[in-house]
Amino acid sequence: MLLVVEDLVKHYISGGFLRKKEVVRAVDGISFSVNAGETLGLVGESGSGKTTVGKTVLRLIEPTSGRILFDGRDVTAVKDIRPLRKEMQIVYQDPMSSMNPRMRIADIVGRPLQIHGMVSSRRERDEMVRRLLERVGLSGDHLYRYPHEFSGGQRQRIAIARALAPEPKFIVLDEPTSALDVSVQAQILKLLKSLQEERGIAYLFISHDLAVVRNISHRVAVMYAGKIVEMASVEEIFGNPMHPYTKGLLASVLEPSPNAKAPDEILPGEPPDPRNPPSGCRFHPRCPLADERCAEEEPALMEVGSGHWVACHKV
Amino acid sequence: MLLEVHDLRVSYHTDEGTVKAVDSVTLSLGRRETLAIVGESGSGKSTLALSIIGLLPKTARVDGSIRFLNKELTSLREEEFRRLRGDRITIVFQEPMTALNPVFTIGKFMRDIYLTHRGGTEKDALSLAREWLGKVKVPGPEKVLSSYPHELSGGMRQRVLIASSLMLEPDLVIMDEPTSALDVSVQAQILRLIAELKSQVEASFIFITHNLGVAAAVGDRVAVMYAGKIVEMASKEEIFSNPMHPYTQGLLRAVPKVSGGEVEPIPGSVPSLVNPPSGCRFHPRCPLADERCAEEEPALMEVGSGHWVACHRVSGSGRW
Amino acid sequence: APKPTPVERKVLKVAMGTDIVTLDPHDVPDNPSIYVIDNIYEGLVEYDDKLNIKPVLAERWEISPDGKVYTFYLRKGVKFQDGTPFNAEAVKANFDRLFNNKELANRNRLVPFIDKVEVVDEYTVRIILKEPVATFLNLLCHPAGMMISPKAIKEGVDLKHNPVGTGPYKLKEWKPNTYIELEPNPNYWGGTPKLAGIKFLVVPEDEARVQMVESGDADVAIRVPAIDVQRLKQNPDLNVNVTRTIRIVYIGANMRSPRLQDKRVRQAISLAIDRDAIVEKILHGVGRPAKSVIAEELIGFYDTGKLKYDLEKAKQLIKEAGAEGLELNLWTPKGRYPGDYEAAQAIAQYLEAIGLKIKLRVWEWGSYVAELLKKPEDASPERDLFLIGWAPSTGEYIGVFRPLFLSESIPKFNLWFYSNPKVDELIKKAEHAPRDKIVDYTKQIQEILLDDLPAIPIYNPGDVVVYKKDIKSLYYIPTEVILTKYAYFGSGG
Amino acid sequence: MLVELDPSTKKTLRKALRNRNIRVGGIIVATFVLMGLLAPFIAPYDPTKGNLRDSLLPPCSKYPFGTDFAGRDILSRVIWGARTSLIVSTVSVFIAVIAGVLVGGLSAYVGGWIDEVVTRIVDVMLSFPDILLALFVAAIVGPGLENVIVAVALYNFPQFVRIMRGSALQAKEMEFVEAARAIGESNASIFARYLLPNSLAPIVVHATLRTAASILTAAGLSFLGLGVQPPIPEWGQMMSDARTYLVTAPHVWIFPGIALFITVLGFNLLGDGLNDVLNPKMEV
Amino acid sequence: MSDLARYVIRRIILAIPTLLGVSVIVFLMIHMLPGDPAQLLAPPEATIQEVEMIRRRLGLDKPLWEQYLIFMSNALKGEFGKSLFTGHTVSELLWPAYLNTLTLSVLAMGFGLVIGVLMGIYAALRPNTVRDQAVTSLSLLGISMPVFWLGLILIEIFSVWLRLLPSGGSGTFKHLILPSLTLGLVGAAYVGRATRASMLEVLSQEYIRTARAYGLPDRLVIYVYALRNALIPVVTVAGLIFGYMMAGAVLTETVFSFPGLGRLIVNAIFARDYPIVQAGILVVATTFVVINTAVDILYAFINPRIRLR
Ligand SMILES: Nc1ncnc2c1ncn2[C@@H]1O[C@H](COP(=O)(O)OP(=O)(O)OP(=O)(O)O)[C@@H](O)[C@H]1O
Ligand SMILES: Nc1ncnc2c1ncn2[C@@H]1O[C@H](COP(=O)(O)OP(=O)(O)OP(=O)(O)O)[C@@H](O)[C@H]1O
Ligand SMILES: [Mg+2]
Ligand SMILES: [Mg+2]
Repeated sequence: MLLVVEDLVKHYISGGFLRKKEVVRAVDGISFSVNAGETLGLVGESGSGKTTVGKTVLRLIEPTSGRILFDGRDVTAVKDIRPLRKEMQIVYQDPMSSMNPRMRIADIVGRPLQIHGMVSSRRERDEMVRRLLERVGLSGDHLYRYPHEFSGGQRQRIAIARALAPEPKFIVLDEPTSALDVSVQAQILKLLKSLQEERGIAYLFISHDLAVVRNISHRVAVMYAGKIVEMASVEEIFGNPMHPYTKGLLASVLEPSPNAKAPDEILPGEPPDPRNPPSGCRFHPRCPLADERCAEEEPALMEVGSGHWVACHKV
Repeated sequence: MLLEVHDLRVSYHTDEGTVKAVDSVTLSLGRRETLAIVGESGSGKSTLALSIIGLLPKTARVDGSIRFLNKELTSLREEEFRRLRGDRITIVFQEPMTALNPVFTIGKFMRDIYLTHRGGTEKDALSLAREWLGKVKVPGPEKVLSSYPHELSGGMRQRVLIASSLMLEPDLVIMDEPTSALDVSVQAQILRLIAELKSQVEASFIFITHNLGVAAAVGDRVAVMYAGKIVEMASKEEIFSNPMHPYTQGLLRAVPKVSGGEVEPIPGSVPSLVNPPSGCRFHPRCPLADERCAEEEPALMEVGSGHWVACHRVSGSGRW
Repeated sequence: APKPTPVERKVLKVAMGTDIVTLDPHDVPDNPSIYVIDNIYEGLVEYDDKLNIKPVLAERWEISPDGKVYTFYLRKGVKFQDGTPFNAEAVKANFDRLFNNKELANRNRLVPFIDKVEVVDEYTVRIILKEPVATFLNLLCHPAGMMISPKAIKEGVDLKHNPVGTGPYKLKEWKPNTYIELEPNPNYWGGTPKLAGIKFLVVPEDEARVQMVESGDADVAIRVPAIDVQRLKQNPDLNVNVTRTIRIVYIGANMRSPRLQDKRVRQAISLAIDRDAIVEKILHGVGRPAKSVIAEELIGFYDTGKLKYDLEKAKQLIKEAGAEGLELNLWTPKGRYPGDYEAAQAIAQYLEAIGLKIKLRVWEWGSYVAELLKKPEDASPERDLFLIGWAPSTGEYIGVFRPLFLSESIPKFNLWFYSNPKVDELIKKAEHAPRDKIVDYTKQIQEILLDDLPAIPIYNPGDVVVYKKDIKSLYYIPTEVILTKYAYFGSGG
Repeated sequence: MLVELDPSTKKTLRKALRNRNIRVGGIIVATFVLMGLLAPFIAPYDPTKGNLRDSLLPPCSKYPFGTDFAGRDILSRVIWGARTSLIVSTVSVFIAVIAGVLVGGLSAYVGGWIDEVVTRIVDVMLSFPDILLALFVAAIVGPGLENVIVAVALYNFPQFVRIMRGSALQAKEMEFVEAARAIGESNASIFARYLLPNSLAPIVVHATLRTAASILTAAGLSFLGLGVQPPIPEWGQMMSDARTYLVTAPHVWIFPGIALFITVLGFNLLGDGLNDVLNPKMEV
Repeated sequence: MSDLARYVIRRIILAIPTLLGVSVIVFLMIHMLPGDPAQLLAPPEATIQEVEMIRRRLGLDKPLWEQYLIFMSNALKGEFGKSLFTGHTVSELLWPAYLNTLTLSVLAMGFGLVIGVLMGIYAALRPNTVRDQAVTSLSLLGISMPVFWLGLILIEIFSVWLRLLPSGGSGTFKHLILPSLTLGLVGAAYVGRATRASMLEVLSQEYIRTARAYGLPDRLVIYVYALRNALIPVVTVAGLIFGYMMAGAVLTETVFSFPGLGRLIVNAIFARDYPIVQAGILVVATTFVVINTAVDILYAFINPRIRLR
């Protein structure tokens, strides 16, 4: 297993002097693993903690507790994380804001090469950047342009090229296609898949769009209010969803079909405030099946079938 | 017909040049009908909406005709137009976060709308507002009336805006991506709510979205826009079972589905509207394009009953 | 001429430039305070506007033939403003205060000369000097000789703020930085004062003071800029009084500066300065070129004719002294004396014209005085030339020579660190000489000083007082004092 | 220069040249800078030497702006005054910018209690409004050219700390800084390559506007007699000297006033223009 | 505790360290002066014994922190010692001058706010038109105008030519007109710029478009919906400008020989009357901090979202 996450917790504590003290339980004890060359899709509604998971795994955010093992090394324990950065990369949702607007593409994509000593001269670097750009479907002539001179889709390709540059084994993709148009989204998804095939990179693919996750993932974890509520292979999740939340989400998705109609209300209410999550099962106030126990006792994530994990008292 | 838009062209003057955001759009809308407009970003959906409600920025130039309730809106006096807005035509914007004034309560906003158009007393205003907040299923309407926008969740704010837009029983409600900023589960709730309200009110709806699934769920008819033009328009059933324009087809193939299956991207990207491609604007990305497509602009033609397509490669007699 | 008739008892409003510092006459350091004090306090004698001595609290006096014993016969029936009677004991009490209280700024005006003060009878008092001083009565005209209520002295009243004198007016209110208002003293021995009060308004801006008399917001403006004289003279409602003072503004030369050791350099500096131009262009005619180290009005004045403008000679002296290109510092205060800062800049230009290099520095007054009063060994090595003015508030020659040129006065007021035994000797002789012999000594002193030039006299500034035509008996004493206590509003005259 | 400009710089430059504020302000500033630089060659007379006999002459053919009380040519003094004003303002702003950028940038980047302390100190310094801090410094160190520079720099310093800190904090929140960490950039490199370049635009704008304000502050100090000392020609000082001749010789204060006003206007125009070009949306 | 109360208390408490910092700096002033403070505070002709006496009387022989505590406890009582030269207590001189400056600043501020806000709105309603450019140019002229020069010009016009108003002095309302006009015009320029900018910003906000979309009349949209939001930055600028006026009054007061705090401080600097300088600077800075705190608090009333900070 390339990445093993055990009981990861991240609480954001804000407030202080005469300010309301607030604890945001963004990620509240989750465990999962990612195999080499595999894509784990992480779905959940906004605020459920997906991004936090992604960034904590890369130690861009310090976890509150928990263990993260990458390739056998304890990411949270290493003194200097920088050498590890070569092997783990991230692609953000908004490619524009994730690039220094005052750097040229050659620098943006070339910096990781320089930092990790993969090139010895500027010419060598530019040559490699050119190849990377061409690989992600951009013309190598764009080397000396600035990010704002590209369209959204092109920028995301540049971001992917940057992530690819240090030849990582693992990339966190944080909603890489949410800001893109459907037609372009399909291009990026295709690109990501072919890169994975070619280089055996593992992905943690974060998205709120179930259809996209289905398209790209091998396995899927569903997050709700800082917890993983269900985790299984794609086929299982979409073919045999067990958690009422997963079911609700799937029912909320609209497909372009001639006889589509507005969905019947499956999930009432709104996602909870992570500052003040419900007791017991966090989903219980919205759950059609909830009973007293759900309000009191937190269900554990348990394996109910081979590789199919669910956290629900009712399953 | 409630609304008839004919050969509408809207362009913006910018430093980079003239942006032809809406180019020769013609459409009409009957009473109690819902038209869903889909298109990728920058295709001119919002511009079309804003030109109908008369809120285009000063840098915009409008040509063509928009007839609503037998009035020509493009030449309407501002004061008269203002009286239509909020009363006969209303709009719900995409961003519920920023669409409400942060320093005033919901109650003040709804009351001001009522008093502006109906006059009457504050009490009437508030009781109507309360009633409508109830209809959009806001829990605790009384408390919401005295809340500031930041005290409400995104879904709640969008419900407030929907209540505000329906409160005076308008003839036309434009919804510009009202659910795009919301979570899937909340989006489902809002769509459900809209579907329910549609049966209760007399209004017609123009529902703008970039999500084909959403368009399918709410629209009676669906118009597909590309680069400022309507490239295809038909009833929901027709357009999803029998898409004719290569762009519509491409779009449908590019959308990932929960039911699975591979996606097929459309090559290239959305063109610049300052210098749009000659001829058919889709031709550089179109798998079927030939020379004619690069030269001659296809007109929107009715190829079947109520099914309109703008493509040289599709004719009334058949399709590719 | 028909005698002017009093028309109205009004409050006289006097606009002056700065607030006063104290109302204690024995401790007063500045002119504005004296303007006010003069209305509240009286001395045994006082100056008139020609610097003649006239009796006030003393009706008459006798001087012993050896010039050492002064017997004063006091005015009877005078009461202090607190009701204490004025008498010989009161006089003694005042001198005792001067003798005993070493902190009083003005004690040295009198104390060094006096041996003792004796009460002869209730209205006779005798002052015995250590040595004869020809100008002792002049010294007594200084506020140091004013009489404070002995009761107030004894009770330790804060005299700075609570004056108790015998004068025609008494303090009503002192609002710092705004005004000081006086009201009539109903028990004044000289009869009811002719004004309903006097209000000294603090108006720092020159222009504003002028405007206030023009607009009638004030009756008198003190220290009016010379440049306005011509214009104001056109105004039929105003009297423009261009007065003389006994102040001389010097360019001091630090006699210990290595750069100024050569007498010829100092002489060249003196010759290089066009004093007439300075008076005409900077003082706008209000003032006179200095003719000597003391003003023409003072006893003992002698014109040596040495202070003239001779560029050629100056250049030649510089050449002889080998001082071409010599760099000198020139310091000046700003706004302390009429035209000080402007004159310093003009002088810098003149000195550059004879080949000196001048580095000008403008000081603010407080640090300037602090610097200049330093002991020679502590003094800044940059002290070369510095502009400074002096007016003997006693109104006589000793008040110049003694503090400014006596060796003993280093490091007090002998700012140029001038030490010449010959001059020391002559000054002492002059102090004790009988009146008619004074000039014999002072002439020699002036000859030497104008040759040595420790202090190069530049000009003798005038003062401009502007007041309403209907104000009568407003006097200007050349000791730079404006005397308001006799003033009244009247028509005609 | 044969440096090839990249298209984006070119675009900004083109935008700048089209901006009317920048054009007008630039011309004014350039004129005054040239005036200051070339003062020895273009001033008709020595600004520190005059003929007392010619004092307070009204404008005439010999002295186009007239003469002051010492008979010095006001035109020459106005020309030389440009040099003084520009030296005081640019040097003090320069010092303040360098110090402010370093302190503010590091404070924001390092964060924690250091940032807290810096913020507090800056708050305290900013509690001495405007000219007061300069007065405070003048009260301690006395007047003089160098001291004015110090006083004005000290006043400008906390402003740049605050601006730099603000924009560095903003930049720090930008995703690209995190992205830089994600590719393994070192702290120093993040500061130099990412934070600094992205914080400079508001600094440049503010520095220009502060130059304008500093010219005013310095002139104000001199006007109060706490600034540059004579005979160095300085506009505020010239006006202060002229107060005595307010009525009789207004030319003495009018010309330096006009020069001061126009110079300040020039820098303000330039600052506004730069703001339009460099920080669209953000108006100071 | 409500959000509002919490916010207000927090703001007030946060002002305290700033005020302490200010007081420390002001206190340290005489220790920062080159030379021995006792010597500096003594009159020039003072003897060594007198200097020692002063040292003891002013407590300069005590440890620094103790001196500071004494200084602070006196300052809190409004006592700042005595003027070195006139023997008046500092408060006797300070408070009337402060009142004058405050009157002047308040008047100028009122004037500046009214003119500035109106000008700013007027310009923002028609951006990039002639009238906007006129307002923008005018306010640019205003902020570029040396305040003392403006003062001189106003004197030349109103006192010298027209002989309408006094060129200086104090006491009547007439005396306040020119100085407050001078300060107010410059203030109006700053306020005008701030109002225009913030109004433009607000008018481009979504919620303004929403208000228009619901047919609300322009008056309501501009003067209620937009202005309330636009006021927030204006209030900040106004707070800063008020401080600027308090301090910038130095120049105006000098030009118009107005007996305010600024002049008091400047004259005290010249006279090296440090207790006055200290007290004056402390009072202006304190006022400034207080005003800015008040502004912060005002925010919370204008904009409920700020209470959460
Ligand atoms: N730096 C932070 N400080 C405090 N709270 C934070 C911080 N970052 C995130 N949060 C909170 O933590 C929770 C989880 O945030 P996170 O960004 O991980 O969610 P997400 O699932 O990625 O949501 P989205 O779909 O909106 O991106 C949210 O409630 C968010 O407000
Ligand atoms: N105020 C404006 N000035 C200049 N160009 C504009 C303006 N508003 C929109 N445009 C341009 O007009 C075109 C159409 O924009 P519009 O907002 O109508 O698209 P849309 O279909 O609503 O897109 P989205 O899905 O992103 O909301 C775009 O190219 C856009 O950049
Ligand atoms: Mg996220
Ligand atoms: Mg849109």
